[in-house]
Amino acid sequence: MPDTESGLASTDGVFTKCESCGEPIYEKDLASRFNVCPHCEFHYPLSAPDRVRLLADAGSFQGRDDGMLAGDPMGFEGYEEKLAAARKKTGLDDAVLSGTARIGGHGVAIAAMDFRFIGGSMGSVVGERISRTMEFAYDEGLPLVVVSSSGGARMFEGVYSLMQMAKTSVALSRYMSGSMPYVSILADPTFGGVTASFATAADVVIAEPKARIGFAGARVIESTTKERLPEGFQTAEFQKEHGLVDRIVHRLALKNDLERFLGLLS
Amino acid sequence: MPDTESGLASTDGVFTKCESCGEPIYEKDLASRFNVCPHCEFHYPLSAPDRVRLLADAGSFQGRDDGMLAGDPMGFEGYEEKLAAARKKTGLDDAVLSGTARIGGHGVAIAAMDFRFIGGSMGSVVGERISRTMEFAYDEGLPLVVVSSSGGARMFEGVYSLMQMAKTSVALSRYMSGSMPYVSILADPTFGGVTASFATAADVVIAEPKARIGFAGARVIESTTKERLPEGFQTAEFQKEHGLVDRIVHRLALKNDLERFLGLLS
Amino acid sequence: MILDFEKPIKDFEARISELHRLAGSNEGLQEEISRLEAALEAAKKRIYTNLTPYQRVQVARHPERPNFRAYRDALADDFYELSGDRLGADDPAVRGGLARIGGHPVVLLGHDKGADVKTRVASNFGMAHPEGYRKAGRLYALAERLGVPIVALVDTPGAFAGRGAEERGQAWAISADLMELARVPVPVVAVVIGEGGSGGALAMCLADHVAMLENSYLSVIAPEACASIIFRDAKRAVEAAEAMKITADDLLAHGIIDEILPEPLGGAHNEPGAATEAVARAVEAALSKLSDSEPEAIVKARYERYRRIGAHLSAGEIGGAPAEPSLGGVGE
Amino acid sequence: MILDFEKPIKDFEARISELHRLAGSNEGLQEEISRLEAALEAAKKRIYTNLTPYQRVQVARHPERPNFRAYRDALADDFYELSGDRLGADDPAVRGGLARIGGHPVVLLGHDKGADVKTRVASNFGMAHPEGYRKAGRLYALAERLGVPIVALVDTPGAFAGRGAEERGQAWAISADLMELARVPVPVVAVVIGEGGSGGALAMCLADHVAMLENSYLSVIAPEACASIIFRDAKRAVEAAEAMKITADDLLAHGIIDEILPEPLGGAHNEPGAATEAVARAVEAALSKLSDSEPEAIVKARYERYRRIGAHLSAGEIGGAPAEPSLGGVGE
Ligand SMILES: [Zn+2]
Ligand SMILES: [Zn+2]
Repeated sequence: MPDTESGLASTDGVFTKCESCGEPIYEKDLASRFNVCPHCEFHYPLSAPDRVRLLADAGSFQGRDDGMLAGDPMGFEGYEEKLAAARKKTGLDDAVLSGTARIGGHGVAIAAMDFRFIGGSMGSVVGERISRTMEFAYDEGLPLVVVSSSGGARMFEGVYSLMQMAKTSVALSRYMSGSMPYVSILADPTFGGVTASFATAADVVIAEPKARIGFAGARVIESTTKERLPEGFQTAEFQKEHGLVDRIVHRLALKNDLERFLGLLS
Repeated sequence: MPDTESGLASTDGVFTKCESCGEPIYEKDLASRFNVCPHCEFHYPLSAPDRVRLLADAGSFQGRDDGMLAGDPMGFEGYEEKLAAARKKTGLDDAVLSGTARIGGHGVAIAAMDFRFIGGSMGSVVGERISRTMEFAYDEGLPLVVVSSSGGARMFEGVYSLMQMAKTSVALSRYMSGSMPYVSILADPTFGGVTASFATAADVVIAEPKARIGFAGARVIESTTKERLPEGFQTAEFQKEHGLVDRIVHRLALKNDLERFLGLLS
Repeated sequence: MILDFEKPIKDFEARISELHRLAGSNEGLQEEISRLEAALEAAKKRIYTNLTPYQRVQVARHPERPNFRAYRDALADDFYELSGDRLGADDPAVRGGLARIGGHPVVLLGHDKGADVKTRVASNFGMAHPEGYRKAGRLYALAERLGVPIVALVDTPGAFAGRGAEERGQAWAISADLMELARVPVPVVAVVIGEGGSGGALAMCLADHVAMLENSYLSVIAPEACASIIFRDAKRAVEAAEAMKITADDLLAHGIIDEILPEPLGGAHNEPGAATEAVARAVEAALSKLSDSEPEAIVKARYERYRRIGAHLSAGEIGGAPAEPSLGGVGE
Repeated sequence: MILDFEKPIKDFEARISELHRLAGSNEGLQEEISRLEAALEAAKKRIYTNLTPYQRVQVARHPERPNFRAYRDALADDFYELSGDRLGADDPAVRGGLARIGGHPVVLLGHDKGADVKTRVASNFGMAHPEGYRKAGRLYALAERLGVPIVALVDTPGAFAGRGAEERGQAWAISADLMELARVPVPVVAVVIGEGGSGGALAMCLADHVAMLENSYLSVIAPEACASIIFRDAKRAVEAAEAMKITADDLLAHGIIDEILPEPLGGAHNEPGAATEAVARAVEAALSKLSDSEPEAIVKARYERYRRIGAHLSAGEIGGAPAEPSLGGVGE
């Protein structure tokens, strides 16, 4: 089990080794660069709290709907234990943080997913908090920023997880009937029900470099179709080339990019 | 110069020879089948008056905007002569007939283009009469049926011909803000500015069998790109396979097809 | 094709048929036939009223189960088919057009799994490509323009795990359908007639009235895939089907669907006419009910319907949380 | 690249430059240089104020003419580029995004012909594929959603005569853009900065304010193609360009455009800064003027603007038709 937030194993509590370029990284450097390798710029996973720290003006984030916990509507074998372990590991209630913040002085409603929490899967809590964020943004006339990172639906919640696609879609549809902008940021990996609902129906879709984005994962496709997939398949760069992603933005430039966008419209 | 309406040369004033299957056709048979070969079902061009006869309930057609003639806004060499010859040949004012009719008892606004008139090219008269038909249909709450057959823009009218695309688009856009249906019927050939404006922006796009439909013609494409085009390129069947045409309907089944459609919505 | 659990039924049927052949006017055999017929009915009833969730999945997938075409013919007085996404392709996995159902003009669409080997392959076994979702989206927009209700017949194993489908943005296409269904100001009626697999199904059943045939299913993922991911053993699909609560009964109990349409004993494939008739009646009733409402009211009710689905415990509910979690907003 | 009619200018420039090299402090040569400089200015003026329509076409096509990127940089305080049609491709022949122009947030887009061999080929010399038109359409919809004006910079030889463009429905894509521009309830400002070829150009300039640079053109078909179809001789393009009335002067006279933006003597490619500055000022002024109007009023005015363009003689006008045909509805 990885013992650093980036997912990399610590070698000695001080240094770790980059899985992408093989270079040793001083762990504090990695943390201060929001889990981007200082040698090869590879983007490791970023927790939801760190994502908020990355994007929000210092001290501006105010959480909303904290304390909401997943039920176990199907009584699914092992789900309670999974939830307990994920809560312990991440210190979060579920795979999303949400609230309001300022970005370069611009007030926004923001939600950020956390891949460490059961693979960022979308169950009732993710669906509900994302929807409430959209409703709040609509009611208050705020721009909406959602950072996704998800393996897809949370199967443990059965049809409830499928229905979160419908729930977030109706909430987003109402939000889009207003005139405030919605920016969706896709971090590695974003798949399944999240990609097929709120994460792609945005005015602007930004992806982090090399983030894998799609509906079905590459392994599933290869085993289903017996086809060899091309180099770089489903990376952010691939999806941009296919007209599905607007911009690829380095994590450390992301806040500035959002400030530019919000500034243009204000 | 062809001396029958179908474009086929008469051999002796009684019989003609099908260019598609080579069989001799009794000319009266061809006329009674609205220029569809009785042997191979090839669809020869149909004049606008015959098109109206084909589709409208007997005696129901009432022309509108007859007597509108093309100006020569560019003073284009030879245009006046071309117009005079086309008027003489077809007995029409320009490349379109328009008015109201009943189809299976359903009142509609209808316009039909005539390829014999300078290749069914769209100049100011075509643009104006099509637009007036749309406006009338919008005002009266009538379904709209337009039959296109056109080589494209009427270059003799310079930028006016280009602007007929804009004119018919604003008229159609207003029509489409209502809730009455618009059916576009594409006959061989339909190209250029007509395809790129009102002829394709319909609720239902019907094409006659084997009608050639596109923006640029096959010859132009081959000479531009030096590429061999596949068999059947730009035929109605090809365009249906490419998701651009809804239905392919035999000319002799067209009236019935429209009646079904109009009946469904009434 | 005979499913495992259908064996006893098929055996009775075979024996009855054999006795008929031998019987002639032999009265002794007539008695035996009657006895077997009663046993057959009892077996049918016993088996088909006690199907496990996974057995229902098998019935939903039965190759002889009536497909889109059968329901279309039963539902629509006339069906005026439309083709294509208007972008460059026509996906035969999704069919649709204008139709008249019980006097209502509607846009009718659905997944078409095909009817024989050739059409099954052409329609990718009912798994739409992005072009199919975009064709559906075009039909939703048409329904809005003409102001007619949408009737969708859902029957898909799910979205397709294929290279081209990803390259052409199937997630984007499904998302666009969901956004369109969320706002389209006309009544939307959906019936799951067979398989209701994942986002591919949802792109046609975010609706104002959702009915399911008794032996259809609606699931976030195929039971086999769920088992292989969660139990790391695809063979535990039976358990996964059970655990995910994917049957019409479960979904009605959880307030996700509105109605279960009974199938004839032995499943829709044993008596297609009864199944298509049940669907036709249900769709007509739903259309009649919804046709009284204003568009704004319909969209608002649809919003509320989906907005409330979730099994979460809000902060306030947690302190003295009951043993049975109160499923936030579900039911009512 | 030096155009034929630019030769005298280039000759003067070469001789002046040669004399400068020889001159040093030789005062006799200084006089000769001054004489030549005056002659150069006179030649520039003579040539560039008397360009034939076809010569203007050549200037509009000049490879060094400032392109989308140059105008974008001059116009926009910031340009936040967006990519793709959201359907499966991104066409580099059409670029667009959000920008701020003179304090107005806008959607800015245009044809990008590229800047060197590689980018010129990638952008198909400014001829969009269907994906480019659909990218434009997506940007129009975005402008509507955000309630910001659209600014379009037109510079395309026209739609592309290619197999793929036809297979993927370029006519349908252009038509969809026209329909979208016809109804989009935000101000639309278009500037033809170079070539305005056929429907490909129109898909970006059905607008509330249309400006043309002095040496740009707007035509239903390329003069060469017109000549080869009508005169059956592509070499008669000079005549065709003349006959079709495609210059900014002609179009202003016919009431098709609103404004001609002067270029520096010698054309925009000889002094790009002056041309981009002129465009920036014109766009800002148009945005300021249009920003006062209500969306409904803008769409209505746009309707009337295009609805009246035509050179037809109505039945009533024909009886005693004047020698000069009254151009039905044009102008007033
Ligand atoms: Zn590295
Ligand atoms: Zn024949």
